[in-house]
Amino acid sequence: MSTITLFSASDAIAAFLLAHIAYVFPAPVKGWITSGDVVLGLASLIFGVILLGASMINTIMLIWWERKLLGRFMDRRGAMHVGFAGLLQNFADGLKLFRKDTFRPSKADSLGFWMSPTAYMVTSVVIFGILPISTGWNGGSLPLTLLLALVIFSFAPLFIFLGAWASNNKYALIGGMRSAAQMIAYEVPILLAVVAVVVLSGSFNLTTIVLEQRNYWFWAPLFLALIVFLTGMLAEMERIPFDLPEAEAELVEGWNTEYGGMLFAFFMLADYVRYLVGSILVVLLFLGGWTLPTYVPSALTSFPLAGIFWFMVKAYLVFGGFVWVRASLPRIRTDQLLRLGWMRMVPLALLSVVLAALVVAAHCLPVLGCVPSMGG
Amino acid sequence: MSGQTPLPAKVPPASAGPSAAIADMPLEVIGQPGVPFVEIETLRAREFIPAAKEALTSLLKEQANGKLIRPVFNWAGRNSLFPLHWGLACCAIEFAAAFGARWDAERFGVVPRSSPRQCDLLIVNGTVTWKVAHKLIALYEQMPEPKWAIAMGNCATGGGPFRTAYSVVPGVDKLIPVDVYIAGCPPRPENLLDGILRLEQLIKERGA
Amino acid sequence: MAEPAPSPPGEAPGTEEKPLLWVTRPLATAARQFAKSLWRPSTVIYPFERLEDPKFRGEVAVASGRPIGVGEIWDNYRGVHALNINTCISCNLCAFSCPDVCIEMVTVPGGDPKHPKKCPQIDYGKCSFCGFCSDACPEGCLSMTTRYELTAHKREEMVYSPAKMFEVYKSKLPMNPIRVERPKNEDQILLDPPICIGCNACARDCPTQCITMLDIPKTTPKPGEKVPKRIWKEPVINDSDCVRCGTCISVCPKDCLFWGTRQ
Amino acid sequence: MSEMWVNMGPQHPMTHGLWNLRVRIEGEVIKDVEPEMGYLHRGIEKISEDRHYNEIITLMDRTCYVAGLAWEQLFIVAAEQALHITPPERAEYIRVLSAEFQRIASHIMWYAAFVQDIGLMTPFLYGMRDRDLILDLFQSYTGGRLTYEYMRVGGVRNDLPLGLTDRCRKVCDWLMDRFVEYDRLCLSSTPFHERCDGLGVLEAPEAIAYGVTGPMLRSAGSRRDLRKDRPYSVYDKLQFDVATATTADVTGRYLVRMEEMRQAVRIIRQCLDWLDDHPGPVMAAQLPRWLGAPYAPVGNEAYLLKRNYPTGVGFSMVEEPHGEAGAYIVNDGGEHPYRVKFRSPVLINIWASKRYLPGYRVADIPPIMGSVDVCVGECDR
Amino acid sequence: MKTNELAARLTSKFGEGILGVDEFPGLLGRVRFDAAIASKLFHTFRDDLGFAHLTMVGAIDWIDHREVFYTLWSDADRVYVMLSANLPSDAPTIASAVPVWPSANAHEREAWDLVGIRFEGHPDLRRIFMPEGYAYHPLLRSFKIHEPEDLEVKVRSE
Repeated sequence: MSTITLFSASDAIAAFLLAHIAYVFPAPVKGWITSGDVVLGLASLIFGVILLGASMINTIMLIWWERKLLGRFMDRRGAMHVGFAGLLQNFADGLKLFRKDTFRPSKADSLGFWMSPTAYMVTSVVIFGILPISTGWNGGSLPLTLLLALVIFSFAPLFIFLGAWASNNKYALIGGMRSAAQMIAYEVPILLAVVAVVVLSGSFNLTTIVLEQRNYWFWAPLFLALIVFLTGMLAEMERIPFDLPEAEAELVEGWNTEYGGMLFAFFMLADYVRYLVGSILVVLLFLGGWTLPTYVPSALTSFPLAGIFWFMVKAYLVFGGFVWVRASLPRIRTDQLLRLGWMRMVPLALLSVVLAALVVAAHCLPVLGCVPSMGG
Repeated sequence: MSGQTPLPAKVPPASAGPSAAIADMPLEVIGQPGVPFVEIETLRAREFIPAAKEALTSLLKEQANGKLIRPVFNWAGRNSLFPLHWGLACCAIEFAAAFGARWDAERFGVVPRSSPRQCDLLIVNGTVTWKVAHKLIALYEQMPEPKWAIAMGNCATGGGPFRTAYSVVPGVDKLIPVDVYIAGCPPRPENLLDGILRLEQLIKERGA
Repeated sequence: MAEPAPSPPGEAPGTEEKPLLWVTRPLATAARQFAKSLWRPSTVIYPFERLEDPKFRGEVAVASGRPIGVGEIWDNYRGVHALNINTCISCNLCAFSCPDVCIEMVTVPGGDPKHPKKCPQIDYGKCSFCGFCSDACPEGCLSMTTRYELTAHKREEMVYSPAKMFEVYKSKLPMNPIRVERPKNEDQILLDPPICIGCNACARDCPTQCITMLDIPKTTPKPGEKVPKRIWKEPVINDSDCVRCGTCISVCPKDCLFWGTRQ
Repeated sequence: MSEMWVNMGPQHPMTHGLWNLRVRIEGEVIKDVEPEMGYLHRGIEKISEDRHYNEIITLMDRTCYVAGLAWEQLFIVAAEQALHITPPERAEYIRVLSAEFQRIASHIMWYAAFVQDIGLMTPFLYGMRDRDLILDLFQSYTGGRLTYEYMRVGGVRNDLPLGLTDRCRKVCDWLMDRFVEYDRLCLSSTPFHERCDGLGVLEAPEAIAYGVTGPMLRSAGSRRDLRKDRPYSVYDKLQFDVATATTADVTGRYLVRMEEMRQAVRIIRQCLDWLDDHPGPVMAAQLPRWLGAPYAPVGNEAYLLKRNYPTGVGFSMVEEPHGEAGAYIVNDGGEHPYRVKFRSPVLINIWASKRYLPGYRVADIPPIMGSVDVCVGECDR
Repeated sequence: MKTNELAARLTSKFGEGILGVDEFPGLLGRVRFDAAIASKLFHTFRDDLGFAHLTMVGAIDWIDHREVFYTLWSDADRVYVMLSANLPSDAPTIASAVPVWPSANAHEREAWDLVGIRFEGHPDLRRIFMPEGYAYHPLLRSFKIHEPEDLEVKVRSE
């Protein structure tokens, strides 16, 4: 395969590095160092570091993007004085938070208090790692990537609730409970919407799902599922109008009330990684991933890293849509949120599954002359 | 797919060492049994290790002098001041106006947070009474280091028009250390921004 | 108790707003604002642009989408005080009229040793910028400028000495132009002649020098009464020059001066 | 979860100021509330006893910092009654103009804070932006953005500058457009109605029993407005309607305030027309200087000695943006009032939360308390 | 209703308890009453005369005695009336108006806090503005405002 993939690139880097490091060691060690296992190990490490770095930089750019967009929605400018157009603002924020005192309230549970932000962060980054972003950037091309991503995505309430309970604060506890209830409630419609996509594409592998969208993107036939998925994602991501766990007006800062410094930065970054992951999932499942429609001139799709570029443009635009919603809607209440989830979203999602099945059936009808696109 | 991509069998010695002999030698030969250990590599190692050591020492020295990482953190700290979202009295309205569309304090990275754990700037925007004084101190103590305090307006600075009253603390500097005072009753939002810029200057000079 | 009645119709449309397709209208409103503020949000980039700049006034501001210039008639703003030391007459009126008692009269060089020249020193940690002092200043030497930035690292820096305020004056900032008219029927300072001992204290301390001690022909002493061996003098106050500061009343040892209206 | 007491305040985003709402909750349902005040008690009534009448005006701006001119008017009406002074008519019109602009500014401030409570962030900035225009107008003739020190016993400090009325008209037109935008962002959105409809219901008889006034009372259908019922200043010469709603809930209060802003624009336009046609003095002609002059060197004790002071009492109730504010001034014949007593509508409106909060959920506290329009400065004084 | 009508009605009902009904600028009148009949008078005003709204309760310290005043609003007559009672300085006690008008709750707590009037029958007569345990009633004339310098000394010593 001639294309450079992320893993082959990190492999090359590892081999290159090891070959040079090997200079300074005597022969037996040298031989071991340049052997395949070590190269593979180092390559995995580099692979991980690249993913981590990419997720962090993307996250920070996402925060910048949200602040600038939100500023324009609000008739103001947003961060603009630190770095060009405020690009360095979030790096400053991050560095500052890492340097600040990190302390645990005296009555908080030590293990839970320290563990939950770390675990929340790790799981969020892992999802980013396994999602394909282009044909080359393909972390875990497992047959069931989609399921794996959603499973890890739903770990979050556990850690949030753990952290909220451990901080021994009433606001945090209420926020954690709301968060858990809300995330669990919206798993169902999200999964049903995903089932619609799976029915249409016939695979749980995200790469296959993207490739299945070469003729048409799935948002058109599965518009209902897209709506359900977007709503569910808003709820899973705890953004306005569903940001009840962090509802500032009643619960100070929600479940991270007692967190400060680095741990707060972990929560914040992990949140934005989740926003990124949510946007990426929307792009993968409904907006054709890294592909562009065929009528787009090939000059736009043939430059290096074009796949990643267009994918990120789509993901940031989707996130811009989330920001738009945040700028214009109020927060709703827990009971209304749950009612919306169970009474509206689940039936809609079921309906969209039926629609997807109908579309597949239409494909199979020889009358229409379409080729069934099952398999993969 | 990429996950199953086999290891590249041969890595071409694209940019090899300085020695021509080494550069010409195929890479996998080095370190194979039977190939003699080349003296020049040892020399390179001997050169490399003290050089690396020296570089590391100088780095550590610079770090100890506060020239390496501290300026970066200082830059970060002064450019992202999170004030506590707390309105005391009249100045709180101008405090809010400073975050409104016209002045937009977020341009400087000033974002109010509601929880003192996540803040590093306490803007005392209004009259402090004895009844709330201990709560103010508690909030200040809940903020993690490094932290700063701004006394915004006359009431926080010196009690203002109410300093003769029985219930008012005549100046918040009696309770917590104040870094910057802002005059005005209430100060214009520009004045608040000016105070924040002045605090940034102070952090830059004083280091923190 | 009044019985419930429906809300009367307002003048403007918009009160009948009803939800349309859940959330479309708020989304559209936000998007419209987004498009409007894409190129020029209403933010004033403060340290680089200032509201009192000409670009935020008048027609220029209107052209950029605002209904009125943001900094219209900025000169009326009550900011930091400017003091013209040269014309200050040390009348204490500013200190007396200050509701927050933040003005202290301090000695400045320039007076004679007997009557040191005193000018106001303002503690901005107490001043509430009400403008009573500049309204009260009879000579117009203490006025408020449009300067609003005043920050300090130390509490002591918040105290502005006369010299510091003179520097503000010399920086030629626009002054607050509104002058308050004096009322037509001001109270005057009257004398209770029988009590006056002619001690000259009032004339000595009068900041405007509007009190002159004039010889008063005393009535013929009654037989047996001792006539003091000195010239009787009585203060005569020039009403047009008097600034009504009340200094003479406070220095009068015999309390023979009082407020009133001359018939 | 069993019952527990939660302290909301004094540092809490919901409170909009320094007060503490202690809430007893069971799960998420409110069982009982206990408002705690006094965190901003600045002893204004006591300080006023040692201040000259004109000096108390500087305190009035700070008593209610979102409606300074309304409180100045409240005090001035009572003080003029206590001192037997009649201001010129032009001054009265300027006062009404200022008070109505202040009403709009205060309601916009309320709107900005309220929508933030229910999670809408954008209108907060729109509100602050539009309020700044009104503050610009205030600054152009009073010299202050928030603390004006403009009204004096016997009139106002200075006349309106040239061209101000035109600018006021432009701002009025602009504001009328913005009100439509506010409604689009709130009334047109289903989540807003889901969040606010039927919350914090306080029917009129209970509202009156609990002393609740202002938009909260009018939202229950009562047509009570002191500007109509007991006209002070020149309100009897102006045309306007009393804004009411029938639902007595959060949405009703929203509707009442929005309509009040439109009515205030209507009043302002009438005032502007009158002011254009009737130039004249803005300060009463026959004023002893110590009393009614724009300034008085009252720090000098000698200045105040040996004068003949009138005696009297002054009582005024004013329809302030938050509700009915009252002032009672006892003048026993001195340079200072003997006793000044203010009635704060906010104190009572918050106090009645014991009646209208229990039964709802914790998530409903921000919209309900936000709809009260809390200004702690005047509540604690 | 006119002031003299009110006076006639009240005097016929309470007799000695009403000490006088004065003209008061801008109000229907000021009813001076004996503190002993307070509770009955409140009921009369609310039930018979239609003053459903209690707007203000305040107190004045006249050094030799203290005065409590209530202002009431009638929706039907659109008029305010003021009730006032003199209480002795050493035992300033009067019946609470809370059973009649619940809105009196906060007002009476304020009057207790600042002027030291005791309202009997008040459900929860605590300080409202000053912290619990504060020793003074600040609006009494005997309570002098601190000089700020005194306070600074106090702060430093703490």
